[in-house]
Amino acid sequence: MQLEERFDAHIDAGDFIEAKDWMPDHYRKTLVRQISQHAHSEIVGMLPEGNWVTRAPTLKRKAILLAKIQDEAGHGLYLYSAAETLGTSRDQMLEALHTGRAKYSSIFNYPTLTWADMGTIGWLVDGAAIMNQVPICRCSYAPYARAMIRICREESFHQRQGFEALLTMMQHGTEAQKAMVQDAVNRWWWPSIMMFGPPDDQSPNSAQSMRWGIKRISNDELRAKFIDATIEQAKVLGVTLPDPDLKWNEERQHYDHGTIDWSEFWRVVGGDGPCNRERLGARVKAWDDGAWVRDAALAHAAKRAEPQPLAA
Amino acid sequence: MQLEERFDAHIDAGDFIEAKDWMPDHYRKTLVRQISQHAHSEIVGMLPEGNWVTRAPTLKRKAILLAKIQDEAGHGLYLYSAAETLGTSRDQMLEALHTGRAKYSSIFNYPTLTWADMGTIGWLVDGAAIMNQVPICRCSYAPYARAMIRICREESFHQRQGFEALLTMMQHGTEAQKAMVQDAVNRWWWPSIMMFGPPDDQSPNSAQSMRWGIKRISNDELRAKFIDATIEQAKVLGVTLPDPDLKWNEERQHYDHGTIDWSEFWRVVGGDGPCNRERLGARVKAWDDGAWVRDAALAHAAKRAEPQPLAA
Amino acid sequence: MQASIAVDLQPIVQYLLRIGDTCLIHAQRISEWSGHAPILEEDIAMSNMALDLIGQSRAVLTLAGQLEGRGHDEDQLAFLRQEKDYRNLTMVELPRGDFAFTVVRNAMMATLMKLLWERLHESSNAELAAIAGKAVKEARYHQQHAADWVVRLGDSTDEARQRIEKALRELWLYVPELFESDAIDEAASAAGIGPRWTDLQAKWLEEMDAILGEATLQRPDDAAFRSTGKRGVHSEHMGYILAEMQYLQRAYPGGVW
Amino acid sequence: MQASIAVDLQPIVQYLLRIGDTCLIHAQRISEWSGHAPILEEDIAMSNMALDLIGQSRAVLTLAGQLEGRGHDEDQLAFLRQEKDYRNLTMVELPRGDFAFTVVRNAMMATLMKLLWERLHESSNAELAAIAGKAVKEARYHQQHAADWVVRLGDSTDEARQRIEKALRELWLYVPELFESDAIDEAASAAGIGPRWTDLQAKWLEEMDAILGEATLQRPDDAAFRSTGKRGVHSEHMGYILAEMQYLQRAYPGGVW
Repeated sequence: MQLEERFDAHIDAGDFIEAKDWMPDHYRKTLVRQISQHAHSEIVGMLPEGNWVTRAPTLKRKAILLAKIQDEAGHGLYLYSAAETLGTSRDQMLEALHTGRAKYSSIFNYPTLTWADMGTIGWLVDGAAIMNQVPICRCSYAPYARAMIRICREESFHQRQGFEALLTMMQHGTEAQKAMVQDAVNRWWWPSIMMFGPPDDQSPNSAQSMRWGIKRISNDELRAKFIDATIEQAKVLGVTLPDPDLKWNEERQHYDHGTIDWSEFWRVVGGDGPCNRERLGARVKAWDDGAWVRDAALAHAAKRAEPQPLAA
Repeated sequence: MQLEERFDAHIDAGDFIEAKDWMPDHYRKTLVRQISQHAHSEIVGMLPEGNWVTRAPTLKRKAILLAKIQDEAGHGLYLYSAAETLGTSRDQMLEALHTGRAKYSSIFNYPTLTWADMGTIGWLVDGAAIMNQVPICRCSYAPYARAMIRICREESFHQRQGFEALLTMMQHGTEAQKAMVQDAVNRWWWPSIMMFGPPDDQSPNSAQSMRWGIKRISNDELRAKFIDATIEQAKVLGVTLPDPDLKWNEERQHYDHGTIDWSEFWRVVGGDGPCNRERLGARVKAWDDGAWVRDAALAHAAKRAEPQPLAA
Repeated sequence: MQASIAVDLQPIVQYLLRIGDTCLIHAQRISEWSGHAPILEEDIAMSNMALDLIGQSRAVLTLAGQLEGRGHDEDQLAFLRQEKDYRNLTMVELPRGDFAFTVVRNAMMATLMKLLWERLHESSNAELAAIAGKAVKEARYHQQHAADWVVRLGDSTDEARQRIEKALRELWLYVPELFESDAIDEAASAAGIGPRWTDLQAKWLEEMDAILGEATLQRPDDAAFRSTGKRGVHSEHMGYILAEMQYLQRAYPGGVW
Repeated sequence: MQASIAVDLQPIVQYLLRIGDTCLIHAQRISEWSGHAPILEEDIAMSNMALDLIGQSRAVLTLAGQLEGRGHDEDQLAFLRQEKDYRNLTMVELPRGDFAFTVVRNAMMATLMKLLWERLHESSNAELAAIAGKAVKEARYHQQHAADWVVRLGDSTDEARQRIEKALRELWLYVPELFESDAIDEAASAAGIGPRWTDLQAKWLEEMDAILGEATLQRPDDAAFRSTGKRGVHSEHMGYILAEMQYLQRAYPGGVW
């Protein structure tokens, strides 16, 4: 157990673990699960946004949305690469996604029903994602931490763009546009604060992840931080958050919020959210429809690797 | 040759030929070709109109368009039945359509690009079709003549509806709507007057068909009649027909018209019109996609025809 | 002029919009078959069914506009609302799918509508009762036609059976929404306008079981999934349906058609 | 406000609209791949290409609006014209098809655009020359990327080869439109704004032949079919593209986005 002791010592000292270093199996598995889940979230997350590219209302907004989706595909790529350093291939991870064994962020199982959903996803969903991800920039596994630094920088940019898109509509738009923004916020608020996961007392994997420096801050703590920050931003926007119980708690130095409907959360995680079947179906279809392309690329590479026959 | 003499005598006397009567092979073949081509035209003709059902601008117009398309499918059905009395099955005729051996009216190889195309097709295309078809109500082959009587009645109704739809836009619509109507008329005028076929001196099959009482009036004569009638209707509508050479010829007692671009006509007939590939492709796809349905219906009928096993 | 209209949220109007919108959006989907059906007889049948549904939608939307009292006619209601103000069942938004999907959906919807029209025929609103009297005959025919196909396809080849089972599995997810009760239903029921849809459930299941039984098919299990189109929260398909359906009204302000 | 705008028909404006609209509509089609590509790297590549094309379209439409002198900005031109006033090549309207169709179309279009931007870089209009200077680099990359795929798919498995041959056959029908000359081209050429597109044909064929040759593919025969999108008479696909693309601008009059 000398290896494990040395590993624990590294962790305790706040050192980073590199791919070549020894690590416990469970640490490796936990990381593969978390990183691939994060990668899958980027990939599946392209779908609800992709739904509005052809309908974006101006060319500037269309360009911003395309750039964002491109960034997300890029994040997926870094993250799959980071996970691959742990010995699992991208195809294996995708297989787990397509067969339903691997999860992705449940937030992407909600539909994008109006253009304002694009700004709202940027503001709330990316906002919550960043809150979750910034601590991972200090994650004990170095390749993951390095990927997250770059990702968080881009996500912050996306969040600001989303907020700005909403602000433009709220400050300069028509009444119909303002109502569209409020409607989007009403639909995305609760799913967004569920993104931090179940309450700490019901989060079984958290303790070990904390111990290993994979997770740094608890679900409830992150959620509180997010809510506090968002309430101030909502005031700037001029939208109402759909929770009448939000009020400042002097003692906790945080806002109190209303009861979260965890039965909805578990229903969506369990596969019965509004778009679970569509999202996974779209990914599986893209993969299956693309099989001949991947086969052809391999066949071509093999062909070109062979010595060419001489011309007659 | 007694049979042939008797047949000729019937024809000369203006009598009708019924399915059970003896007829020359060439008469039979000519009729199958013409009736099936007419049936195919009804079926293919559903496509350019079907293109606008989901986009019709009011519920009333949507209902009128759906009813018209339903009528056209019905016409296809009568006509296939009439042709079947001559000993060729519907499947054989469809096979000829799908493999490109059989023709359909070339007019349906033009795209429907605006809503005004719906009214214009009713007015001009159905108008020209009626002009072509009314004489066939007196065709020597009785089952065809009977089908045509019913079809012509419905076509007239369609033509009036098309005209009325255009008139509504021209009399009560906005400038943008009036421009839409004029644009549609500009695109459909020349193809419509080509619907009567090539000039008489270049129409090889006409003489025999005339002799047999399948065709009663020549291409150019029908075209002249159509142009004369349409010019008056265009005045009521307030649209300009896109031919600066249209002018009354006192001697002929018909309007003269500009030169028809017969090279375009032959290009479209030959398969290189704007939508030939799409139209035929859509029909073939519908047929191929529906193969399992037709197979299943046959299998079910066979199953139910067998004596059912006794319940255990 | 072609900006969206705001619709009154009074329960009776909402109750009628659920009916009128369901017919309308279902007609949009069915009409996609015109010219593309597996046999010519079905081109006719599908066009005819779409036509009946448009007729029903027109009558009900007109009545909804009258009861609303804001001067909205059938076309303003059909073409100028925002997505969230449509109240159709989510099931009718789903893409047309293959012919198996279409006939299973048609059987489910026609069975529902037949039962609904039967009850609406006794509505305290005479106008609605009259609409229902005509519509119920159409719905009976739609049900018979679709059920015949479900039976025909269900009890035939392996391919057809697989397709129809898949369609049934996918569509069954959207069934709970049909019978979910809420304040709108309660208000309509209390006013004698029409039944709570939940009261149609037992009979609907019985009739569907009869169809599925004859087709030698199993009724799928219920899932926890819940669609919500009736409350105005639609699937992602709806936006595309409306972009297409509303385009001319939006792009030609002040147009007369 | 969201009624359609009327566009000036002066040749130079039309010449620019052909470029800006072709980039725009092509971007619409390519962007349909975002999230649905065969491999993640192609999700990135397709999104990136769409983004470049949107950027090019914005620059050219803005310039077209300035030269037109009616105060139309990029968005009014992109979103508020009637179908017949769009001047894109018909080829870019065709549905995205499979990946073979997409890469063949991309190779054809990028080769055309690269050759066009090279010439526009010498335009008498300094603004257009500057736009072209940036765009030509992007088009070169697009061409390389698409050509690599044409070669990879053309010379690989039987299935891929069949698909790419089918795509090539279908797309080749739309090639003559690319190089058809008319008064608009002549005017642009006379003013030193840009080349007659017909003058690009020889080089385009040469580069395409090189790509097809490396892919071991045959150049298809020419047909008598002629598409006419460049003159504003589009395929039936265009109406659906615009209904979707323009929907928000049409449905939210006076909106600020």
